[in-house]
Amino acid sequence: MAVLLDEKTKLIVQGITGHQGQFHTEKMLEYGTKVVAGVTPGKGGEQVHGVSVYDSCFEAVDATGASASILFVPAPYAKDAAIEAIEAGVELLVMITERIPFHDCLDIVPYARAKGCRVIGPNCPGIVSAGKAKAGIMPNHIFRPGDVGVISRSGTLTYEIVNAITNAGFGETTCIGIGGDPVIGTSMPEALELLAKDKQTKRIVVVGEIGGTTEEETAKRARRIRKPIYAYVAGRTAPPGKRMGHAGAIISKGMGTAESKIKAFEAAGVPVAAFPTEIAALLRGN
Amino acid sequence: MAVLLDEKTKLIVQGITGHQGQFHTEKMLEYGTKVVAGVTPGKGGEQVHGVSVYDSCFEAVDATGASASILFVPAPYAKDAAIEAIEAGVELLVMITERIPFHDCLDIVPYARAKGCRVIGPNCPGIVSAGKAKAGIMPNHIFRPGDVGVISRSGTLTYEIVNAITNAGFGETTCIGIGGDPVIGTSMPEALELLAKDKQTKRIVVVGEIGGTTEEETAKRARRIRKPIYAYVAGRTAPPGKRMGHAGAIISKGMGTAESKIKAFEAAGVPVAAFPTEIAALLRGN
Amino acid sequence: MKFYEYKAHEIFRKYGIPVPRGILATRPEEIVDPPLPCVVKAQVLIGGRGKAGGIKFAKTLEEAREAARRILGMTIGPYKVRQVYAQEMLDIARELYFSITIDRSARAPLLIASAAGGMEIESVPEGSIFRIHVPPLVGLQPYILRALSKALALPKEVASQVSDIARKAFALFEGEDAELVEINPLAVLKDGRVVAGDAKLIVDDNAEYRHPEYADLPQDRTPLEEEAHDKGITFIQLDGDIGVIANGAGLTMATLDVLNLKGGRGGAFLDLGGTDDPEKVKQAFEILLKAKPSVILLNIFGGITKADTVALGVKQALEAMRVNVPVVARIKGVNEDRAREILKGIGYPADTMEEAAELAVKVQAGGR
Amino acid sequence: MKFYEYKAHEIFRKYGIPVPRGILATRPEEIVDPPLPCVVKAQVLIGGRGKAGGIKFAKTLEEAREAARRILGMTIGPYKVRQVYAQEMLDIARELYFSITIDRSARAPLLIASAAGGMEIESVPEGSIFRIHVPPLVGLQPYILRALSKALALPKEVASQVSDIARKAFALFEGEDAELVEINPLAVLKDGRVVAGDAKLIVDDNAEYRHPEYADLPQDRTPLEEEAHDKGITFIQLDGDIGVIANGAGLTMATLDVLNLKGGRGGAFLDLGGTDDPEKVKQAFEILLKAKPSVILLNIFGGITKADTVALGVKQALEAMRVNVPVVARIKGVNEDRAREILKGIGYPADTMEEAAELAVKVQAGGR
Repeated sequence: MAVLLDEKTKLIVQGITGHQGQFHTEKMLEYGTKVVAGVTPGKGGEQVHGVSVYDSCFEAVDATGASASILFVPAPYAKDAAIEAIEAGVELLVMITERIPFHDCLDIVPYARAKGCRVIGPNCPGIVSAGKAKAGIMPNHIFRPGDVGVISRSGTLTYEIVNAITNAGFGETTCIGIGGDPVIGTSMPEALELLAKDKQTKRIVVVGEIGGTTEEETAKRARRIRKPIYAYVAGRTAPPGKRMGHAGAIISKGMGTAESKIKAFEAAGVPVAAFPTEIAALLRGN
Repeated sequence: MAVLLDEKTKLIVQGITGHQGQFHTEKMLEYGTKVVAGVTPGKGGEQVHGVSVYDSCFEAVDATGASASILFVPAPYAKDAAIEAIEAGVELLVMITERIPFHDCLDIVPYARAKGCRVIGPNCPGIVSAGKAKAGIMPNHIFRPGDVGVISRSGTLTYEIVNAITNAGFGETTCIGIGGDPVIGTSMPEALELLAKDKQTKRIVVVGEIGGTTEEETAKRARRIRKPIYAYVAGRTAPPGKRMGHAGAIISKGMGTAESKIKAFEAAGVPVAAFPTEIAALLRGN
Repeated sequence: MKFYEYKAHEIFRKYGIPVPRGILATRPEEIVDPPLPCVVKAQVLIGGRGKAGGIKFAKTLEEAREAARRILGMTIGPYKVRQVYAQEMLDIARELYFSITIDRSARAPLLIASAAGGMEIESVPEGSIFRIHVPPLVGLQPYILRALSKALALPKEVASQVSDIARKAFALFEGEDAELVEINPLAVLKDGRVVAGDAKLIVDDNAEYRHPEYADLPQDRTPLEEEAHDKGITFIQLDGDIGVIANGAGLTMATLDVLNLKGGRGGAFLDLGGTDDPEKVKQAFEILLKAKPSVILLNIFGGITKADTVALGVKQALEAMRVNVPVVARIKGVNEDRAREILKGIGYPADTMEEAAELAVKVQAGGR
Repeated sequence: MKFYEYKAHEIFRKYGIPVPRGILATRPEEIVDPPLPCVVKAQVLIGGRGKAGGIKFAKTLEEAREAARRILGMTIGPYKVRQVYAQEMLDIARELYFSITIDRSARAPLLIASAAGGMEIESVPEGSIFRIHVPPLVGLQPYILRALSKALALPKEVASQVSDIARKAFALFEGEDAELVEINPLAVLKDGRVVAGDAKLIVDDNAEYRHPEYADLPQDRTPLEEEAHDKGITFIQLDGDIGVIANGAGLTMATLDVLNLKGGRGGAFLDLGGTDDPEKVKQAFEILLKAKPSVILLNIFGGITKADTVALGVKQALEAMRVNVPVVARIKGVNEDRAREILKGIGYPADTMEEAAELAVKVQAGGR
């Protein structure tokens, strides 16, 4: 079992003919993902790595019965593409695109929810169900099927941590990169609930960072979950008031400090790793 | 059993201090409905027939735990009141108000759906679960508990038909006045599904009228339902192109004729009464 | 609310949608410096004016005035033509169809387009009609316009103009509380421009309070219907001789149906609505009386309405108008006995609506 | 994006929100006919200017110019004051607080108000803060404004003005892609008018493409940060002496954390992002070098990024800048062996980020 995505999920790639779209379509195919169609307006009829390109999501979904979409469309066009995918009936929408104005996400995310479509991201590395399928941009080789579920607000830091988990001899069920923006489709506590319900997932690793209060909310939720949970929080030495790359990663007005998050996790019985690789040691301890 | 509403449902009345609000609050209380609060901005603290009035839905819901609301607010303020009720968390919103611009309903209805709130109406007589509770303006004395579910786009015509059913010795489970406007919260086929699932409802009476295609869609749905269904359609002698009072009741461009609706019902095995009171004879026949 | 063609064009122009230039005239001499050649069109609120001779072409000012002279005063359907619109003749290369309306089942605006324009959309084969919903809550997105352009196989320059017009038409649809925005033909001119060849607009009556500027626009109502409308009463004039008055749209329609099925002919249709005010009943009844029915069929299922109040209003109206029309009355509701008492001598009482309808037919035929 | 006070006021004015009159000046003589009495305020993008002496009162033109003379050129935090704003002094009866921001958990705009205004909202007791969400998809409804007025116990005339300002502020929040619209104090004047005493605005950087007019507004960045920003690179100058460069916001923060935990002091923070272009790596590296770190800690978890591309960019930058800063490099990714080869002689290779951090500290201390 896995959450959100597995080897049967039929995926379309929006923005498939772009640089990123092409590159990651190949990698997703290599990982075994059922990439059944691509979408780029005006490029219908082309092929990308053997995948047929359509002019619209409607055509792509009609032709293939796809139920999921991954979005590489540039930020100014992302809202249009997202609403199109939702209207075309996809149930899972993974938004890789970064730098989408959050006011657009204030439309996309509630609308998706209204229509029963789950959004992951934006500004995220996507999802990998280890050994099954990938809807994302994470490197293929770092994953190995196992029983650890991973949730992260970050991109490369996730790779670092997954790599550490795998190198330590463990493996993953599903790794969910929820994204670093202020308004995202699936929050950290929501992702936690998903993995908590997954039978194959025996323990969960949560990678947080400064900014917002989602880690604190996650810690609260963690109290009611009977699986071991481990956390890492990036930014404990970041200067307050500075935007650390992610629009989300900012300590302002005393909110969202690493201290507060670490305290919340520890109070909820969630051990927090001091260094990213320490996650492996924590897993070993159990 | 009953659908949507029963003797335990806690109801608030929006616009309780108005003429209609006051009058029908009394009638609903007489029918045994748990009217737990009223809302009129600026009149918080007053009482109407022993029911406490609050300034906002939030206060009313917080104070009473109400899960349903009935709305008597004049059309220009109805959207505001509806969104407030939805945000305050009610799960059932009965909109009695007539003459609401349908563009407002294009916001209210999808938003309510997004938030998991069921809307009945607008421009409707409301709901009665016979012998249990009323969220509406239908006359109390015409109902008697029984096994007939009733769905109607009309107001007084519904009373006529319910009266005929009751006088013939039958009784009702829940009578749903879905409303006569082009954009309504619960369509006729959706109401049919609700009653089809209700164990106590053994047969269903559907009261349609000219305009739109909801009766045709209902007929299609009726084919899959194993309970006897009977129909009446008003407007078979109405002149085309004229608006017959209800914004919905118009035959335009050959669409929405009574003939088409009657044909659809009969093709689906749903007997259609020629006169309103004939419904009773049809029920007796089974 | 419906709009005369010239008025609809004016509103389309306000939203930046290109429409042909034109001049409105109530007398031929008012046509000065018209765009030439031009089409002179009768301004009426019903279709079929072409067949009735209400559309004429003109190459010169004199021809335009002559056309106006022949059209003004003409009768089309029930209407006398009081205004003509002399409109620029377009040099059309291709005619498309475009409209926005609502889909009741989907609870969403529905955009309809076709590469086959210029004719009634009902006569366009289903296969060449493109339909797409505008998602409510988030509005018109570019993918909708791309899909439209593709479905109609529009060349790039046409597609961008059509998309722009569609965007503006949707803004109009929302901004003006429209029920229907229809552009037919959406004309591609020989010079490449795309223009709304004809523009039709229907606005939700219920939204009138948001658009007070539309309140006084003439509608396709008879004078009596207009009077009723001003008083907030739903009243429709029909051909028959038995006036039908009831409360509630559904019940009124059902009463008309029963009457017609019983062999009567409904002559007017009046919905009292949920009123309980004898003054309003009186007003409504007076309007019905002005339509000179030979018999009146009154059907009130009161429920909450007080039957005696209604009866009182009826009695007062008959007295005030000094007329003596037989009233077949079936009144159910609170105090229905008192109602019978009040109508004694005026009305023929009935117990059910079927009985009432039969009685009305009999009375009309002089049977009682 | 942040806005100078005078600029924020300008935008508030555009949305019809009443703000005090004022004059912007870069030299004292530019203050001509100021609203008197007035407050002369330093225009800087950080708080605390009052304590720093950047706000002075003036009753006459001469006093205003004198105040400007003393404030201009002053240093507040890291910034030199280049502009002052001479603003009408308000005759305030009562100070409220009002702001709109987003609630990340609720994915909705959050409206915050308090009857206790004029101070930082953080110092207002929780019990006197009113919070309400604006439902996304349907926007600001009147019930929200009623609830606000009631929570703040505003008298009727004040309530209607506050509601009007709130509506306009929400239009601004949406129209300008704002992250924060803050009015503090929202001043009730002695004459009964309600005015935005001070207006703060932060706009989403990601929405810059929709607001090209904001592109050139000065921000609170050092010149080097500004240069990086123009090149689309996230770069932040810190106090320490070890430059940190990594790819991805999370990993860069984690690297800085590990370095600091291992006893080092991060001196600058550069996020390479997802780039795979050696030219962009070179540009980024050059900016880092300009900050003159004594050691550079490079941590790339490539995954998909090619390690040799990054190494090449680093090498080219060092050569172009002709500097010889030790680089502790930990590069994971495709072709990592080739990367080691390229950096031979320049860098100190490391295998894990912990190891790299320790090594950087050692190198900085002269240990290697």
